[in-house]
Amino acid sequence: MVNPIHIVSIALGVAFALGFLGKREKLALGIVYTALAVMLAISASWLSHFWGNVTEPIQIFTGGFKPPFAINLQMGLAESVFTLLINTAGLLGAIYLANELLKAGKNMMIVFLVLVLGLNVMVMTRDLFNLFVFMEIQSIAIAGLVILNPDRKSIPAGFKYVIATGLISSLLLLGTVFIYYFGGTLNIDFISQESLLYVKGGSVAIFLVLLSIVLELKPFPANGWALDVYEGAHPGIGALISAASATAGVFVLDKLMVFGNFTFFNAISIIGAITFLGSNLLGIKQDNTRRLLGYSSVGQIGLIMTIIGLKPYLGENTKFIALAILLSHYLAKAGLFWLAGMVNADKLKDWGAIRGHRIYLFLMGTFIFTLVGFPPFPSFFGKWQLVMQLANNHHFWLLAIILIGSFFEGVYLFRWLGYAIKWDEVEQNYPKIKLNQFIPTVIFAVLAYALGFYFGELSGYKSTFIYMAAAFIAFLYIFDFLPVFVKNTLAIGAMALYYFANQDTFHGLTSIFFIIFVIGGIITLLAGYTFKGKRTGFYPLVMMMFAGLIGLLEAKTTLEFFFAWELMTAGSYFLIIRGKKSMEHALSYILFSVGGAYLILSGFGIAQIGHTGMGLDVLKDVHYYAPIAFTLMAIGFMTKLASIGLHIWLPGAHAEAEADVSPMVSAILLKAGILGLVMLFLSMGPQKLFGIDVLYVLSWVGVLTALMGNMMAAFQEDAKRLLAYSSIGVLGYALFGLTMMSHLGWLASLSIVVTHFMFKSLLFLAIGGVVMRTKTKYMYQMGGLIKQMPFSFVSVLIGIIVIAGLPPLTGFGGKWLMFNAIMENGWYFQAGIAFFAGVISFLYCFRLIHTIFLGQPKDELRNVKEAPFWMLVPQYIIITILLVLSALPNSMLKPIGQILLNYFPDGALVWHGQLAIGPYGYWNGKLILAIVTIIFLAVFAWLYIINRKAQKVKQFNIVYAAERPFRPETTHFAYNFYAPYQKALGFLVAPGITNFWDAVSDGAHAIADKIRSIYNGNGQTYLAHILGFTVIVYILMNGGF
Amino acid sequence: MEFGIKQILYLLLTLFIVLNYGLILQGIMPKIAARVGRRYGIRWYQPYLDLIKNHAKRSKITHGVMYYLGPVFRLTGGIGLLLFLPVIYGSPVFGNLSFAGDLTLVLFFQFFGVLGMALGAGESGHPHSAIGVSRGLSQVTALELPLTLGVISIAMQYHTLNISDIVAAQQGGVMNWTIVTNPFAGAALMLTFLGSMGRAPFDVVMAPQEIPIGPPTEYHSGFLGVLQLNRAIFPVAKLILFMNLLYGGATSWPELFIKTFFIYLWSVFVGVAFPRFRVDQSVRWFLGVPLLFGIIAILLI
Amino acid sequence: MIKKGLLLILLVGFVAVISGLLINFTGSNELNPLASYYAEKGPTEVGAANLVTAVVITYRGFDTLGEVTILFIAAAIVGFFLKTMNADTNRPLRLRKTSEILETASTLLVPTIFMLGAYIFVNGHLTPGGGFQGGAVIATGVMMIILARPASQFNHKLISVLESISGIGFVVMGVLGLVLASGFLNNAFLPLGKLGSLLSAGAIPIIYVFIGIKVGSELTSILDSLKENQNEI
Amino acid sequence: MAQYLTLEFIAMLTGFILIIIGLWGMITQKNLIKLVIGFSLFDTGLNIVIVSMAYVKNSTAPIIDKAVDVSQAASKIADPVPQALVLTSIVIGLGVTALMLAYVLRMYREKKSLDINSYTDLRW
Repeated sequence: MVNPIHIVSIALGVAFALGFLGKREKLALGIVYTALAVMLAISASWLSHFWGNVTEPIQIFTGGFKPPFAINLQMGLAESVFTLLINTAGLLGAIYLANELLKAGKNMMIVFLVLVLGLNVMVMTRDLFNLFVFMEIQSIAIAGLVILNPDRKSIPAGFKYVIATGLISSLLLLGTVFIYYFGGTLNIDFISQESLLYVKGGSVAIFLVLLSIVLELKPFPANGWALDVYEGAHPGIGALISAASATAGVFVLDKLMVFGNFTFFNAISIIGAITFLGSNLLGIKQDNTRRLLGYSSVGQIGLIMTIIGLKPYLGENTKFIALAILLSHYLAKAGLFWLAGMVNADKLKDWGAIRGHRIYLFLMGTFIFTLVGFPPFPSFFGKWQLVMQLANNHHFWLLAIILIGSFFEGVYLFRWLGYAIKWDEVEQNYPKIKLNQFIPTVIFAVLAYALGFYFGELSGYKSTFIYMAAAFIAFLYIFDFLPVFVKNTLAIGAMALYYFANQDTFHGLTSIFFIIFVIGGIITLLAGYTFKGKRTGFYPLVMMMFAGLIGLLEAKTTLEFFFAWELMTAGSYFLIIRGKKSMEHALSYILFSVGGAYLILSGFGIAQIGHTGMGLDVLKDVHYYAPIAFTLMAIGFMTKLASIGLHIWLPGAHAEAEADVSPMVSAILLKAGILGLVMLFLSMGPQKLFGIDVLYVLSWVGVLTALMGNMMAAFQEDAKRLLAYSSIGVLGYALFGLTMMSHLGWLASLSIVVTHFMFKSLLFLAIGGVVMRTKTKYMYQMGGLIKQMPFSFVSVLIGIIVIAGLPPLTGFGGKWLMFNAIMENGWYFQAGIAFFAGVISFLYCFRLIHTIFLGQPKDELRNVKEAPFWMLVPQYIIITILLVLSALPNSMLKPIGQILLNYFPDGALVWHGQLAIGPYGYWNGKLILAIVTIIFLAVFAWLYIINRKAQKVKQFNIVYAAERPFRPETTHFAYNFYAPYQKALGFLVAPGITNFWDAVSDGAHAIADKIRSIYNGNGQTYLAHILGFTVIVYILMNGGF
Repeated sequence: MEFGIKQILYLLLTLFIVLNYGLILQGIMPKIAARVGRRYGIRWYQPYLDLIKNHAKRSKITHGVMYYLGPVFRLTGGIGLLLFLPVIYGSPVFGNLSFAGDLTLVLFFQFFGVLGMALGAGESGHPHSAIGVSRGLSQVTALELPLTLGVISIAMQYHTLNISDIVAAQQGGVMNWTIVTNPFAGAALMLTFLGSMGRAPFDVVMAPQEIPIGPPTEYHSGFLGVLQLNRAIFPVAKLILFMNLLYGGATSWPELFIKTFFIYLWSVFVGVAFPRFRVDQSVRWFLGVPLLFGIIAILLI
Repeated sequence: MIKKGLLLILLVGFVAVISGLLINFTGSNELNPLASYYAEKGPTEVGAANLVTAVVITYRGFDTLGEVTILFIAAAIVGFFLKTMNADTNRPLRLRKTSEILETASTLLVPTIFMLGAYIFVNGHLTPGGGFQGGAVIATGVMMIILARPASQFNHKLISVLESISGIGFVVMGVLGLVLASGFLNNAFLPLGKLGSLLSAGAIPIIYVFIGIKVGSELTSILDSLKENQNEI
Repeated sequence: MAQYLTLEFIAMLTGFILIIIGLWGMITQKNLIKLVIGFSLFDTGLNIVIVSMAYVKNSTAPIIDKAVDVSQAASKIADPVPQALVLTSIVIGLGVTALMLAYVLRMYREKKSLDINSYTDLRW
C-alpha cells in the first residue's frame, strides 16, 4: 500500500516542478494528468484494501509525532471512497478541460492540481487548523479557476466568491483558535473528547466552526456568491465545484459534527431542508442553464445536509441514504455541467438545438432522471430509504418539505429536458463531439446505471423480470438502427413469450390486468407495422412502459411496486413527448405523475411505520395514520386515473401523441391507476378521515369525473381530444364502481375497465388512422369519409355503440350491472348523475361519427385512402372479441365474478346460461342480440321489398330549401355542434380547474421571482447575507445571545 | 320458456294491434289539437292514406348505406321496445319478450333506434337533419336525469327492475298506482314524458310547421313509410311503458287503450297550451322543476 | 440610510455573537499540556532553540507546507491574471518619476536588505524569525527596487525556477523525513546537533532556506505582477 | 472587572475592535479598494487576537537561550502554538489580499469603475 501522504507529495512536487518547464504546455499537461492518475490510483488501491473486510482506518503522522502533538491524516473506508470520488472528478475534469488548460498555461494547471490536492487533504486530515489551511487552499484555487476564461461574467463572480469565502474562512479561523484556547488542542478527535459545549465561550467557538463549514456548503439564502460562480465560471469548473468540492465539504461537515449536540444536528437538518426547498423553488424561475444547475446543486447539497443532520434518527441508514443521494448528485451534476459545456447554450430554450440527437439526449435524460430520483438510479433508492426512515421517525413536516422540494426540482429539470427534446424555434445544430469532453461524460452516465444497480442490490431490490426487461430495452436501444418491422416483431415476440411463460402465474384480480397489459400491448403494437423507416427510439420506450406495467403485477414489495410505477411513468413520458406539439403536455403529464408518485411514496412510508418487511401486505394492517396513508395513496393513484381536478394533463397528452401511442397510453396505461386503487381498496378497505368516509367522497369524485369528462368531450372540436376526455369520463365510472366496495360494483367497474380497454383502443386506432390520412385532427375539417374509409367507419360505429352502452352490444352489460349495484348500495344521487353522464356520452359519440364520416365530404379530402392495413388489423381483432362478448356476456363476466367471490362472497350474479339474474333485474344478452338481429333483418327485408330500385345520387342532391348548396364547408353542420347545449350547460365546463392549476403555477413562479430578488448581484449584500445568516441561526439555536 | 311458432304469431298480433292503434291516435290527436285552435284538422284516417301513398311512391333515391339503414334501425328500435315490454299484464300471450331484459334494457333500448336514425339522417348530408339530431340529442340527455331519478325511485319503491313485478305491485285499485303512492316520481316521469313525445313545447326538434327540418328531412317514399310505421308504434310503446310504471298497467286491451289515450292526451294538452321552447331553454327547464321532483322522489323513499 | 441602519443592527448582532468569545477570555496562567509538551520535549526531539520554529517546521510542518502552497498558487493566479491582461494590450507604460534620493539610496540599501533577509531565515531555528520573515524582508528589497526603478524588469524565468527548486526542495525534505526518519517532514534524518548552534535542528535550517527563497521569490513575482498593472493604469 | 484590565485582554479587545471595524468596512464601503482594506483590517484584528491568546502571565518568548533554560522552559515561555498559527494565518491573509487586489485591478480594467454596485451583472 502506498502511503496516502504521497497524494500530497506527488501533487505538490509536480505542481512545484511545472515551473521548470517554461513554455512547454503540452508536456506540463501530460505530467498533470499522470499526477492525477497516480493520486486516483492511490485512493483506489486503499479503497480496494478496505473494501469488504472492515479494518481500522490507518493514521499517518506528519512530523513523525503522535497526535495531538503533530498533525495526523486518516485513511479509512470513508476517506478512501471520498478521495476516490474527488480524484476521479479531478482527473476526468482535467481531461474535459484539456483545451482550456492548454490555452491558460501552466499556472492554471498548477492551480487545478493544487485544488484537487486540497480537497484530498480536507477529507483526510484530522487537525482542525490544518483543515482550515487546506480549505483556504481550496477556496483560493477555485477563485483562481473561476477566471480560467476571464470575461465580464466570470471576473466579478470570482471577486464575490473571494470576499465571501474570505469572510467565511475568517469566521472558521476565529472559531478554531478559540477552540484551541478553550480546549487546549487542535486535533479533532481530542476536541470531541473535551466537553467544550459546556465551557462558556467554547460553545460559541464550536458554533462558529460548524457554521462556517455550513456556510461553505452554500446554505440558502446566504449563497448568492456561489450561484454567481456557477453561472460565471467555465462549466468544467462548475462541474468540479459541484461534484468534487461539495463532496469534500459534505465529508468535512460530517467529520466535524462530532463536536455538536442534538441542537446542532437539528439545526443542520433544518438549514438543509430550507436550502433544498428554497433553492429548488427559486430554480423554477431560472432560465439560464448554468445558474439553474447552480440552484440545483445548492439544493442537492442542502438535502445531504439534512440527511447528515438526521443522523441521530437515521442511525445506520444514514450512510446508505447520504451516499446514494450524494453519488447521484455527483454523477448527474458533473455530467450536466459537462453537457452544458459541450452544448454551450445559455438559455434553456437554446437547448432545442440538440433535439433529435440521440446521444446528447440520452446523456441528458440519464442525468436528469438521476437527479430527480427515478429508477434505476441510486437517488431513487436513497430517496425511498429516506422517506421510509422519516416516516418511521414521524418527521412528517420534513418529509413534506423534501418531497415538495424535489417536486420543484422536477419542474425545472423536466421543463429543460422538454426544451432539449422538442423546442423547435431554434435551428438544430449539433455541437461536434470532442472526445476529451465526451468520454468523461459518458463514463459518468455509465457509472450512474452501474451504481444504480449496486444500490438496488444493497436495498434488497431484486426483480429478475425487471433486469431481463432492462436487458431487452438496452438491446433495442443498441439495435435501434434496424427497420421498424424487425423491431416491432421483436417487441411483439417478447410480449408473447412473456405471456405464454406466465399465463398461469397470475391469479385473482391481477390476472385481469395481466391480460389487459400484455394482450392489449400486443394488439396495439400490431399497429406499429404501419410505420416505415427506423422510428428511432420508439421501441425501447414502449418496452420500458410495458416493463413498468408488468412490473406492477410482478411486484411483491412496496419498493418493487414503486420502482415499476416510476419506470412506467418515465417510459410513457418519453412516448408522449414524441408527439408533434406535445412539449408542454408531456411536461404537465410528468409533473402530475411525479406529484402523484410522491403522494404514493409518502403513503407507503406511513403505511410501513412499525413494520419490518416491505411486502405489499403491510397495507393490510397499517399501524398509524391509516386514513391519511389511504387518502394520500388514493389521490396518488387518481392522478394517473385523471380524476376530476387532476385531469388537466390528460387531454393534451393523449391527443398529441402518435397514432398508435394514444391507444397505449389511453387504453392500457390508465389501467395502472385502477390497478393501484384495486390493490389499495382491497388491502385497506374503507377508511374514515376526520369522520368522513373517504370512499363516499371518492364516489362523488367518480361520478363528477364521469359527468365532466363526458360533457367536455361533447364540446371538443378535436377528435383525439374528444376521445381523451371520454377516457376521463369512463374511468370516472370505473372509480365510482370500485368505491361501492360490493360484488356488483366491482364487477361493473372491472367489466367497464376491460371493455374500455377494447373500445378505446379501437376508437383511438380508427381515429388515428383517419387523422393519418386527413392530416387534421379537427372534425369540422372532415366529413363524408364513410365512402373513402368504410372499414374505419364500421370500427367507429361499433366503438360508439359500446361506449354508449346501447343494447344489444356488450357495453350495455356494464350499465345494467352498474344500475343493479347502485340499487343495492343506495347511492341514488350518484346513480342519477352517473346515468345522466351516460346519456351525455351519446352526444360525443354521435358527433364523432357524424362529423367525421357522415355529412358532406370536403373537396380536398375527396380522394383520401382507407386507413393503413396494419392499423385496421388490431381494430378488427378487437371488434371480433367485442361481438363475441356481446353474444356471450357470461364468458367475460362469469370469470371475473368468480375471482371477485374471493373478495366479495355475497351479492354475486346468478347465471342461467346467458341469463344473468341480479338482485333487482335480469338480462339475457344472447337473447337480446338474437331478437334485435331478427327484427332488424325482418324490417330490412320489408324496406328492401318496398324500396328495391332506390337510385344512388350524387353529393348535394338534397332538398335544400329549393336551393342547391355548392360548398361542403357551408353545408356540413359540424362546428360547435351542440351550440344550444353549450348555451344551456356550458358554464359547467368552464375551465375552472385548469385556471386553478395555472394560478398555482403562476403563484409559485411569482413567489420565486420575489424571493430571488435578494440575490441582487452585489457582493456586499452577499456578505451581509452571510452575517445575517450567522446571527439568525445563532439566535434560533440559543434562543437569544 | 319455450319459444315456438305460436309466440311469433302472438308477437305479430301485438304488433298489428298496436300499429293500428298508433295510426289512429296519429289521426285523432292532431285533430283534437286543431279543434282547440279553432281549425277543422285532418281526417282521422289521414295517416293510413299517407302510409299507403308513401309506399306507393315511385321515385326513390338513396344517399348511401347508412342512409338506407337509418329507417331500419329506427323501426327496429320501435318494435324492439314494444316487444321488450309486457303489454297486457298477466296475459302470457301478450307478455311478449319481456323475459329477455328488465327496465334498464327498455330504458336504454329507446336510444337504439334514435342513434341509428341519426346516423342515417347524417349520411343524407342535409344540414337540417344534423341540426335536428343535435337538438334532439341535447333534449333527450337533459330529460334523462329526472327520468332516471324517477325510475330509480320507483324501482326502489318496489325493490325490483322487473316491469311485470312493478305492474303486479300496483294491482287492486287506483290507490295502488304509483302515481298515487309515489306522486313525485310520477310527476318527474310525466314531465319528462312530455319531452320524449316531441310535442310542443319540446317540438323544435322536428319543427313540423316550418320548412322540413329534423332527422327525416331527406327521407321520402318507402323510407318515410317505414318511419311512419315507427311513428305509429314507438309512441304507443312509450305510452305502455309509462302506463306500466305509473298507472298500474293494463289487464286487457280496452283498458290499455283508455289509459294510453289519456296519457297521450296529457302531452297534447300541454302542447296546445304552451308555446315552443328553444333547445337551451328546454334543457334548462328539464334540469329545473322535473329534476327537483326527481330529487324529492329519491329523498322520500 | 435605512440600509445602513439594518447593516448596523446586523453588525451589532454579530458582535453579540462573538462577544461570547471575548468575555470568556481570561488570559492563561500556565501553559496548557500541549504547549508544555512542546516546551519540554521540543528541544530534545527537534533540537530547535526557537520552539516556534520547531512547531512551525516540524510539529505542524504540514500546515506550513500548505501555507507555502497557498502563497504559491496565489502568485500563480496573480501571474496568470497579469499575463492574460497584457496579452491583449501593449500600449506604452506610463512611468511615474522617482526621486534622485530614492534611487541612490536603493543602490546602497537593497543588497543589505537581501543580506538581512538571508540572515533571518538561516537563523530561523535559533532567533526570532525564519523563512517567512526572511522572505518577506527580501521582498521589501524588491519593493524598493520597484519604487526606485519602475522600468526595471525582473527575470521571470529565474523567479519561477527559484520557486520550483525551493518548493521541490521542501517536498523532498518532507519525503526524506518519511523515508529516513519517523515521518513526513520529520527533521531528524539529519543530526540534531548541539542545541543553539547554527548547524543544529536537523533539516530545519535547510527547510527554512527553501522556504525563505520560495517566499521571497513568490512575493517578488506578486509585486512584479501588481507593478506591471499599476504602471498601465 | 479587574480580570479584564490585563495586558492580554486589552490586546484581545483591540483585536476584536479591529475585526468589527474591518467588517463594517467590508459591508458598507462601496469602493472596492476600501473593501479590500476592510478585509485586511479584519485579518489583522484576527491575528492580534491569536497572538494575544499566546501570552501566558509574565512569560517570555519561546526561545531557549541564556534567558530561558531547557529545564524550566515549560514554566517560563509563552505558548508557541498560537504564534505558529498566526504565522500561517498572516501568510494566508496575504495570499487572499493579493488575490483580491488582483481581482480589483482586473475589474477596474473591465469597467473603469471601482464602485461595487457596477458589478451586478450576474444576479437572481
